[in-house]
Amino acid sequence: MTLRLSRISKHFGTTVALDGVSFSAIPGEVHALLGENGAGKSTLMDIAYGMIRPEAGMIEVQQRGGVALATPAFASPREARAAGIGMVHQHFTSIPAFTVSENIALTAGWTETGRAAERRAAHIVARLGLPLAISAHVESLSAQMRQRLEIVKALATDASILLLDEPTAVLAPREVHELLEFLRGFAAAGGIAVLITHKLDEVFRVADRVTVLRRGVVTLTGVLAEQTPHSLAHAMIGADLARPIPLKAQPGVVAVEASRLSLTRGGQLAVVNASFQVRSGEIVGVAAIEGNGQRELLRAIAGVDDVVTVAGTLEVAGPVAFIPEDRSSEALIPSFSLAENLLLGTLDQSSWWLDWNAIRRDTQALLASHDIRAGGPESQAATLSGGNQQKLVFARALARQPRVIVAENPVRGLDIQAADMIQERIRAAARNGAAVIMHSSDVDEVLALADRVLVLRRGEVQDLPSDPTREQIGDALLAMAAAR
Amino acid sequence: HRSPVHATSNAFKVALITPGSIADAAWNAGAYQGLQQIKDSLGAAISNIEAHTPAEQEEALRSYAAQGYRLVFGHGYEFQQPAERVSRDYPNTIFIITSGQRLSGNVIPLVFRIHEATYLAGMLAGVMTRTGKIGFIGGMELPPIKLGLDGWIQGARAVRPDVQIRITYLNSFDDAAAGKEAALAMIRIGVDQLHHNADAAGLGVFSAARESPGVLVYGANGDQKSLAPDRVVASAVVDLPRALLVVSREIQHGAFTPHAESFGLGSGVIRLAVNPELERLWPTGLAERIKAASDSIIAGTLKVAGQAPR
Amino acid sequence: MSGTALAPDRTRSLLQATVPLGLGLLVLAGFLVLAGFPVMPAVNALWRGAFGSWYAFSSAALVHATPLIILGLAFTLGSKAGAINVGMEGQFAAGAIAATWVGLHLGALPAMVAIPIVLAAGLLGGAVWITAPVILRIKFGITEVISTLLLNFVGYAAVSYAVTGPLQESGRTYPQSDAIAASARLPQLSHGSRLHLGFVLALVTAALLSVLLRRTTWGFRLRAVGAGPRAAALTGRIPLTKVAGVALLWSGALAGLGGAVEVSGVSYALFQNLSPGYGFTAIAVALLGRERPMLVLVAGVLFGALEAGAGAMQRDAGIPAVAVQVVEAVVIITALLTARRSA
Amino acid sequence: MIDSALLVGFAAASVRVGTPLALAAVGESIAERSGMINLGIEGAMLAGAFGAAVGAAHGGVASGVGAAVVAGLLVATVFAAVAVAARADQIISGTAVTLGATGLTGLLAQRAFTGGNLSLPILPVVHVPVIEHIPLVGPVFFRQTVLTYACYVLIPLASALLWRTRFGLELRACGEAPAAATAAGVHVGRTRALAVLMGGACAGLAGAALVLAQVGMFTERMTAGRGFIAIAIVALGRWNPWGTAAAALLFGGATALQYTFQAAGSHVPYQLFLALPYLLALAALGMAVGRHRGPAALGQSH
Ligand SMILES: Nc1ncnc2c1ncn2[C@@H]1O[C@H](COP(=O)(O)OP(=O)(O)OP(=O)(O)O)[C@@H](O)[C@H]1O
Ligand SMILES: Nc1ncnc2c1ncn2[C@@H]1O[C@H](COP(=O)(O)OP(=O)(O)OP(=O)(O)O)[C@@H](O)[C@H]1O
Ligand SMILES: [Mg+2]
Ligand SMILES: [Mg+2]
Repeated sequence: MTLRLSRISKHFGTTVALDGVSFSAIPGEVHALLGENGAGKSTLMDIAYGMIRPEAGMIEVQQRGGVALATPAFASPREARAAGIGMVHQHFTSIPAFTVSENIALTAGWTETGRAAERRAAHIVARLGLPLAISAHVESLSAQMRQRLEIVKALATDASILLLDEPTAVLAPREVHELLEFLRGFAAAGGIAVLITHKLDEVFRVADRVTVLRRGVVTLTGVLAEQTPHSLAHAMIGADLARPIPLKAQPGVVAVEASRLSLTRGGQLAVVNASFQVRSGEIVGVAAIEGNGQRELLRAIAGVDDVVTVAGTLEVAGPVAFIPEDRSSEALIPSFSLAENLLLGTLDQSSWWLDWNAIRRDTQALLASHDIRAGGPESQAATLSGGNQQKLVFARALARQPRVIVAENPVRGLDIQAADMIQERIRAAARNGAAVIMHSSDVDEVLALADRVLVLRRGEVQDLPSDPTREQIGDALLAMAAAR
Repeated sequence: HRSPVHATSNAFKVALITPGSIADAAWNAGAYQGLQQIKDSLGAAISNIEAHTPAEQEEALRSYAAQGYRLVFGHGYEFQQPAERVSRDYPNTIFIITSGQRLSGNVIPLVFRIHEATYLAGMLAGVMTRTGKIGFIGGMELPPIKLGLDGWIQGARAVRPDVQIRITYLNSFDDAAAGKEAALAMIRIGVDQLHHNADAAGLGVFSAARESPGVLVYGANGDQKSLAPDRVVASAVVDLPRALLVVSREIQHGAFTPHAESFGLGSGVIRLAVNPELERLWPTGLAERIKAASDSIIAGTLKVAGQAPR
Repeated sequence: MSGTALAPDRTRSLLQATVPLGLGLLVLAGFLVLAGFPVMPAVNALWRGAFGSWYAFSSAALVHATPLIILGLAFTLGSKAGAINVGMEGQFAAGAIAATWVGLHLGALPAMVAIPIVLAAGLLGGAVWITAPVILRIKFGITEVISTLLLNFVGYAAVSYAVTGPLQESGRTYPQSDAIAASARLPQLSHGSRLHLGFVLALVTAALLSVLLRRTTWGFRLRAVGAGPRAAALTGRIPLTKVAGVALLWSGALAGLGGAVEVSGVSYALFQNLSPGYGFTAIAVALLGRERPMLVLVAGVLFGALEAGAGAMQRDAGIPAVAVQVVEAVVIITALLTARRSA
Repeated sequence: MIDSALLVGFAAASVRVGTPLALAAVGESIAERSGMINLGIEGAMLAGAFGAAVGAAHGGVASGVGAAVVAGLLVATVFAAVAVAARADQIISGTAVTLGATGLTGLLAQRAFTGGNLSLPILPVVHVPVIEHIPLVGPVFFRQTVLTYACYVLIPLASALLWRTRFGLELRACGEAPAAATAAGVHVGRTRALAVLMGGACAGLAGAALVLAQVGMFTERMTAGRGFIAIAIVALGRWNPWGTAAAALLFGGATALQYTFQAAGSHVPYQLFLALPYLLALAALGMAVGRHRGPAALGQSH
């Protein structure tokens, strides 16, 4: 049994997501699929799973018995499942109001419901060795349990081909370890596992073969043993990146001070007893695995969203600029014009009567000074590319001359050039005296930017000494993991 | 904008404005029938319109007057005030307000003394009731409806002073299901004689009676015995077509001097339509008592009190 | 640059307004043919009833349009902030009751004082009527779609109670109130026409709302909450429930104003069936006007003309009045579909 | 003795009045579980009533019921085409559909039923052998028309459909998270359209209950807002058929109560009784729904 995708092409609007990509995986292997953000990894797997219909190419699945299935596209995930494919999506696809067994039944296409479904689900969970509370509602599960459910769902149909799109992003090291072990066992039993991840160490721990995508084309495919981290990075990025040597600013006065701070959100404790400072001129990176309290901490500092301080104190100098994670729903209003979106970020400074001419002039100036490619102040935010949207968000935030900048995943989804530009802007802001606290789910991104790193785990903060090396952070994370 | 009357031919033009649908099988349908007869018998050019709100009602009155209609019926008390406002500008048009409130220049009220007929129906109910409880179901608490109710109560009390009267308003002339449930609710507490005045919604009352042995019904406005031949004792009839025809004829012949047109038992427009099938249930002597009461009312010796429109 | 971008946009708006209307009329013609009515006289009557003369246009079309415009603006105001007010019938009734009550007690005051008081009473009545849905939405997260809808029926009962109880005319016979004080009535704009000051008020309200939404921070915050609630809260730091609640309150108040204008401009007294369903038709008006106040104004006039024309159609060609409801339904649905297409 | 008879009578009336509401609300609860809030069921119900009248006039009660279902389905099809297929705003589509159905039934009724009130055959009350003699329950629930019994069948059926079948699971998934449902291979549009059609068929039946089980004739606008009430009832019943049926019974009880109060000669203005069911529903919404939320994607187009 093999999975073979041949000469697959797909574009979204003007973006070419996949350009004649061929990919194949054979029984018994864990196949790592690598690439930068936007390289097309998810799109390729979504095509294999019948979520997206490609414009060209062929999908072939060779069954164990020798029966071959070849189709230009699966009409729906149902067909893909029937062909023995299961998928763990990059985003959660479970329904919070449903129970675990209902979610499994839905994805697996069972006709049983209620008790019968619970029995069957319990059986599967036991067989896979991935324990889950079968009759619990998903909304009551932790992020880790939800991720486990995603895997159980994918395997519930006895899939022999398992596609996993960044399943480790939200997992703690021990759970990552368990998952990788599971994948090894799955492959050893004759299955195919395709694993998408951004973490090279995981790749070297688990994969047999590797394929690298870059801007919608395959740049490398082969046996992992022949590769080095350097060769993989080269294939992903295209060249050894000459990153500018960051100019460091001198830390100044304390702009953010937390002492014995505990935060809750929706009644759940998110941050416990945290004490730290951020000074003007420095960039503090928060390293954390998703769901460990970093979101609540940053939003508490920014003073947005329903985060409640239950103990301790938090002092933040104003004005604060906040760069939320999801720019299209949290930072911008896509149906509004650029001028209106600029106003949205500066409402507290505007008088009751709006001078649109002035706002438009300011917008125009901002577009020019930050090299934002857009039709003009009157064009809709929705028409901007992702990179330009993010540049606008930053330009708007910096225009307020903030004393504190809080940023979540500031370069997610950006290409290398745009990402570099944003990072340089952040450094420049720090040099000009802003205190910056930022989080990225990618530790390397944190490293690239931060002067100092806070590690957040289960709501507990560990403050690393300033100017940490990669090894120091790694040690800190490992030490914390080992301490458990 | 006031189109000159002489511009049209000197055909007799009659318009009817109803406050509801002419398919209601009741108040509005009766008037519409009258309009048809005016066309057939008098050769008039006719037109009709539904006008539900005060805004539409005034607009309709004005439009017809402006188009040179000689006679405009506003079918309901609610047309009185707008008609008075409009009439000042159109002295050549006669506005007739059914159930109207007062005579005012060329605005003529058409008064139906329905309580004279419901008085007789009430007498019948007072005699026929075994439980001593009689019920009335009204669409809305409107003057013509309360007037009929007044007559019904007086008639019943005249023959049985201790009779108990139950009253329910539906606040709807359309919701027949509500009419039926209201009737059944009365029947449950022992009411065995039911009168209604709720147009289409009142039809539910007949449906309720058909299912309830021993319950008798008294129809309103039209002769409604066909709705429940073995339950309907009598109906208090307002012969709307005839009333409309009578006034129209007077006006067409130019014999009309403005005065309030009032129809009672003597006119034949208001009458009690008895269901002959059920006359066998009448105790001996009842027919004579009814006849006597009717004669006294016509003669003016028996006065049925009621909030008759001024 | 923006000038060239605006022109095709405006043409498109116009197209989006005319296509549904055209289609609605086409469907009407289809029905008439099927039902065996003469089409040309009907269409002719429709036109004459709506636009045939200044009298028809001002006294029928514009008088009809006035409450539709005010209620269309009321819906727009809520909808801009993401709150759907389907209870405008109830608020209209409440506004009418309040205006009547006040209007009956203002005999001594000059019109300059009396009229503003009557209109303010309408605003207040509508706002009071929508208070419960606002609280239910804020405190319990209960959608205003259901709560405002339920209160329509309570509103109908309240008018019925008012005209048979506390506000009944002094003769205590008819289910209507006495006429309100002459000084509390909206003056007519020209002699012989029924067009009253309420239409001017509708114009002013539309212009005011347009300016408020476009030119003030208040309006901008309101629009932001409707267009992008997450971004409004996180980036604009706008309190969502409060802004949406206030918008809903004003939406109710405006619908109440509609009731007050109908009483003081047209009926001069409270009656049971003051509204033939303005509260629902106005949703279509708002939609057809693409929720832009000045376009809502135009859509309101078009619907007013349609209803005036429907009257003439019945009068002069014998077409049942309900036919126009079918036309309106077709207009709304086509408008929905064309709006979708262009989005 | 008299008191218990009164009680039975009142309770039976609650069931009778509640029947069309329950029929419409059970159907609407299916639609809402799939994420579709359909204000057009007022129109579907009215169309059902009209269909029932026309069908019964020409072919007896059975064809009346059949025609009612077809009419309800037709109206729901329009709503599904606009709100599901074209993804237009559900509230506005529903309003438009009701407006259109009101106009159309009025128009057709003036053609079909002018010239006298046409009295239709109506559904007889069927006494269910044996159980009708159970004290209280028997005479209240088992001396009704077949449409009430249909309701007894539909409630568990709908409940089973939603919670015991694959289709129900998919349907609820569409109402909770259409994107996740898509990822699981569910055809969201098709599922929602089917749910809306089921709601339409039930609303048609509700119309038939009004005409054939209660009144025996069609009048314009005779549904008098019952479809809108059904939508409130669905929320009251927390979007499940049993709860919905209970809420319908409660509302039926409140309505029956107001007739009983009026008939008993209370001095309270009758308008208060008229408003009572709606005020009760509003209060119950505030208390009962509280934090219980409906389907997460209710009203969102996909
Ligand atoms: N539904 C869509 N509409 C428009 N563009 C899309 C869509 N899905 C993906 N894209 C674009 O296609 C390209 C490939 O996206 P894809 O999600 O496959 O990237 P990826 O390699 O999975 O990235 P990441 O590591 O961030 O998940 C990107 O430029 C993305 O913006
Ligand atoms: N909906 C739209 N309407 C009009 N123009 C659009 C729309 N979406 C994208 N564009 C334009 O198409 C071009 C390509 O957009 P796209 O999102 O693919 O950019 P990109 O290459 O991903 O850039 P970036 O690296 O900044 O994300 C941009 O100039 C953008 O302004
Ligand atoms: Mg991806
Ligand atoms: Mg991009």
